[in-house]
Amino acid sequence: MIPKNVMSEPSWYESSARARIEGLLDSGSFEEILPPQSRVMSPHLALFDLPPAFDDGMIVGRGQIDGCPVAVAAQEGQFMGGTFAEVSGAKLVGLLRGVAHSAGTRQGVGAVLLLLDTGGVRLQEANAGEMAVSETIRAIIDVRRAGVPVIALIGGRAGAFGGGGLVTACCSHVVISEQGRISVSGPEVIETNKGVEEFDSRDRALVWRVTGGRSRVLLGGADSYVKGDVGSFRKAAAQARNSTPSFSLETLEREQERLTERLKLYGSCHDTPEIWRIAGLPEPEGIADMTEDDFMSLLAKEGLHHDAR
Amino acid sequence: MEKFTIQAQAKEPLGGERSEAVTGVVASGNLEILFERNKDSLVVTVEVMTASHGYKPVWDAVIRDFVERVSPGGMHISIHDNGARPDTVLLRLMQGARLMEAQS
Amino acid sequence: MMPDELISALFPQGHTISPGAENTFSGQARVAGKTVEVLGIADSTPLGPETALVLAGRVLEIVRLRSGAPIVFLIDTASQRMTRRDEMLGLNEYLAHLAKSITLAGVSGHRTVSVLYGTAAAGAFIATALSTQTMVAVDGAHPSVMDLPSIARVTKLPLDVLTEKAKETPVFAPGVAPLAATGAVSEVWKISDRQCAERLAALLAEGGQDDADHRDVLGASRGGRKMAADVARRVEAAFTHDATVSEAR
Amino acid sequence: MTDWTKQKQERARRLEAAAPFVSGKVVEPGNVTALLKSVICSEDRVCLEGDNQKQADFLAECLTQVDPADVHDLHIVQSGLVLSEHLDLFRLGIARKLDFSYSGPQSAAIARALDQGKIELGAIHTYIELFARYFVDLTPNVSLIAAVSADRNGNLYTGPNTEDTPTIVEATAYKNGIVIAQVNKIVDEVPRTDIPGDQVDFVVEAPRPFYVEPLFTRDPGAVTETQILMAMIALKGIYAEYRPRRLNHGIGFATAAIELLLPTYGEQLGLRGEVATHWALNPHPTLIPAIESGWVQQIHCFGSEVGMDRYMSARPDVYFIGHDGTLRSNRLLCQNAGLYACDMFIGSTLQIDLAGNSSTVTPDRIAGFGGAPNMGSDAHGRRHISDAWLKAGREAAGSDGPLVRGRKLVVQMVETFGEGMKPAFVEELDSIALARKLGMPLAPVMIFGDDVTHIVTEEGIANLLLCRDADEVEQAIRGVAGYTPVGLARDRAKVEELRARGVIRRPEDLGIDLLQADRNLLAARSVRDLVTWSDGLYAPPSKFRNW
Repeated sequence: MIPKNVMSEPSWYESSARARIEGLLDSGSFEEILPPQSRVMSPHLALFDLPPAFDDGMIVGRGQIDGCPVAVAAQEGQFMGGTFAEVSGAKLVGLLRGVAHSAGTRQGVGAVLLLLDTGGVRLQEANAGEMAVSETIRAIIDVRRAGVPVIALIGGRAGAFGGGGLVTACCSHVVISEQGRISVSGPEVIETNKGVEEFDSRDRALVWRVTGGRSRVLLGGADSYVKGDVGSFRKAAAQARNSTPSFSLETLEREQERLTERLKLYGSCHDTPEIWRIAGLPEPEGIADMTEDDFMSLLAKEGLHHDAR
Repeated sequence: MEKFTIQAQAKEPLGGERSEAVTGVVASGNLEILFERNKDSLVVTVEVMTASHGYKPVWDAVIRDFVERVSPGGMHISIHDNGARPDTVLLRLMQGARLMEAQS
Repeated sequence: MMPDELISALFPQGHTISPGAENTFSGQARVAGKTVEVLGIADSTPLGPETALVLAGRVLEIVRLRSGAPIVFLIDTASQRMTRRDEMLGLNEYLAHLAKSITLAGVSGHRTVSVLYGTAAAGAFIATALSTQTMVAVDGAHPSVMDLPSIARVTKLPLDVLTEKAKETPVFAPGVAPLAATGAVSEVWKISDRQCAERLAALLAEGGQDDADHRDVLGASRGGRKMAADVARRVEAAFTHDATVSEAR
Repeated sequence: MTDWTKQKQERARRLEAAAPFVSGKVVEPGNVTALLKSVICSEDRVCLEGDNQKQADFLAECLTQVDPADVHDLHIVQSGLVLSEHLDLFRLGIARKLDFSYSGPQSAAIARALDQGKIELGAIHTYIELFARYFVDLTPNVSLIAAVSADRNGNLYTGPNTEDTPTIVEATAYKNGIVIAQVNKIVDEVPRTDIPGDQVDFVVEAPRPFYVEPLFTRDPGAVTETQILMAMIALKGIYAEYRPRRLNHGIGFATAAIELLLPTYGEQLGLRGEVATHWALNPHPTLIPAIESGWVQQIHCFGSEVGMDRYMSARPDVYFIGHDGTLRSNRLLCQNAGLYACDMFIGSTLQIDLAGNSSTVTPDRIAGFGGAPNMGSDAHGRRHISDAWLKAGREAAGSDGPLVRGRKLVVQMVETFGEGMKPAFVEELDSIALARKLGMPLAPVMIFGDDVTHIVTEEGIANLLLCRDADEVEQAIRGVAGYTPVGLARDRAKVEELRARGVIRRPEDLGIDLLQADRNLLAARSVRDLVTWSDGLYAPPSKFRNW
């Protein structure tokens, strides 16, 4: 018998990208575009003697949540680290362009769900991957301008690093779990470049204090915090779908204000407990070790205060 | 990459309605398998692309056992392998066959 | 330090560009008789939250004025700043905010052009030069995603093997030529040609074009990204025509 | 006239030489190297306490700093040779001869040092053997040990990681040796006296707490479907068949999977209270769900485990807890318990040959033995009975009667292929080639084939108790060796015959569907889940966190 507070449902962190889509959408509603049998694969991996994936680690298509149409893109974090690359990136960009262009038509959808799980750009095709990130960002903005929310769901093994971190922060709503991580340079990269004194990547508690789900949602880098089961992600996605997004000068001015304020308040802090102390949270040292239920009631009490992304 | 194709004759066609299914992912020590259905055939075709060189005899043995256990007649099976061990290969093949046997 | 030589070459009709906070500079210049806004980052400065806010703040001010003036970005940054503190504060949000601000300017009637005159890498490259509608590379430009030694470390390939492979494909090698091939860099200028001002004027005159992002098409025509444009087009077409597909099922 | 007090006089001489560097029993950290030089003589037998868990690492560092011109050719006698400083002693010429049990992280360095002639190897022992020899012919002249705290009289609190200390001190102190302890803190009063002060000569407050390796923490997140399948096979084919109540588990992922399946699959099989109630076992975090679900009545521990202390203190009905409220572990006593009082040992290995001999030695690594050979051997001195023990004995004898004694169940769990596609089943153990190369008369074998009762792989169980000759053993082993060369070379007809007799049992013979092996069967799928199960009492080391 597994007690109630131990998760026994399918875990987002452990699931494959396909299993996440399966659990996220109404059963049987997913229609994949360029599915595995169409074999649209990376032309570059052979040069490195690496096996390709039938879907290049990016699954895109449309489906429904509670009967409402949505577009979905999911990165497979276990394949090449869920990286942005030529084909995988183009699939995502194409989907976003399709959403933007079909907004308001019969083919329009109510939201885009981005199941990011990525270490960033796939270095074997670095330039194409970098371009894919940039094109994705531009396409996300077009989707948002067309009035369709873009919701990032973060809780996979690879997190959302590098360009994935930038893409996340361009979405209109970010859902994250405790295991989720968002960052630009990964801890290993910082350690390699700046030394272990700057960032000890093996101190995983530190890694999560800096990049992890709880810190991100408390600081405003994410908008919803969920338990790590697939069902909770589905619920959060369904709710976020109804949030009306806006993307305008005013949005970014408010974001400018929000980010300026953050830098002013916390710019001299070295670790997140210092931030939580300034922010007046109870037991700043114990945030990471609270139970999920306690953390969520803390969040509910503190309220989530970011209106601009 | 090493590439080869293994063919076998099954006793019966694989049941079920699904026209295709995927199991596994191309992660280290894992593999991805795409099943496609070729109706009215008892032939099993397995196309392997693998990062581990020199294991064709092991693949032959695994696929022989798989065909014996499941009788996956009419299956066209494509594999991208990233160094999966034989037991993982067999497990994924069985998982794929189970998916294909689903009624819709 | 401001890139004076570049600034004189681009704006011979005069400018009011002056240094600002966090190794940035900004001001206005005259190009073909019209006012353009100029914004820049100098000295290969790694892009941290402070610099990103200064640049984004200025961009938003310009958009707020509704002048429709073109914005020219002169870029010499490094990669994003690599510190634990910056990541803790949400560097991804700061960089994304800059990318969004520049993109917003582009879709709000401002022609946006970046002139890369130094280094730009990884996230900083995305948040600056790659966020404008058009990127130009001039003398000294060295764009990259990651340097080859670091790529060698991650891919576990010997550097000489990697260097050899880089000759076969522009898809991962650093530098202007490979990035031009993938569609990132539109044009490559030489200051010594004395044609920069003219070419800039021509680029800015192209304003009013459609908002669409054609870099993948450019990459395909130059052979640096043969598949991206086609794949994106196929997905988009399938998505917008999906209803008929699902009826057929 | 024979002088019968030479050792006593020598001890007095050394203590005299130490006097300038000490104040009572207390030594300042800066004086330790000088102290060591004054109390250690060349060719002494020295135990520098280090096992597979705790390390007297500060004293080790100090010992490497003595001048080899002053102190050389030491004979190191200790269970674990796991710090780089331990190897430095040989590299620098401070030490020459070695008798040990376990090397873990230094296994490659030891193999190199042996090959280069830097180490003169006495023997690789099991723990109890080495401890036994402490009292016969390997008694230390000087022991350098580690404890949590000391008072000024030398009374030591060794805390949850007591481990080897009482045994080492007993052998040294009562044979005129000298005992020096590094402690994390010198206090006015120790919370409990694990070692009485009159057995301890000197104490030093080390600049940092002694190192402890979290050796027994297995991240449930890394348990694979194959390991889950093997765990299901073991639970249904062995636990449910023999009902062993008293047992020891190895530290591999397959046994961790068993621990994590007890509250789920084990519960479905109705085994709670019937099996695995009493343990000789380190504090495995993966056993927390089974403990919390009421499976476990009692556990005695060899040592402690990083992060488990608060949990164990809160479960004194299960663990051995001092009156001070913290765990007391003892490696010698727990090893003895594992040898004599357990009905089953189940653990993993790296290589198995056609006779069932197993070894963790690879051509360039000597990992040593640790406890597995004692846990994993039939104790011929055992006389008390249990159902599991008798059933195994009768299967082995093929008969029943007043003179048919029982057998300990010794189960080896291996995946047919290890890391890097290395086959676990081999025609000849790598350790034999190594022994040849190093001129060792006896190849290092972890568990001899004649002690092994069952081999479990993802292909099924080979019950060696039911094999009647060497050929049957070989075919039974080939029959579960999967797609390894050894497995592919099986006599298929013979294997089918063995299967018909129940010597080999496949998952389907046990009613286990391959596709049932799913990570959702695990009672905990992450270290975070273990923390939740423990009600927040388990505090895992940072490297195991993903939150």
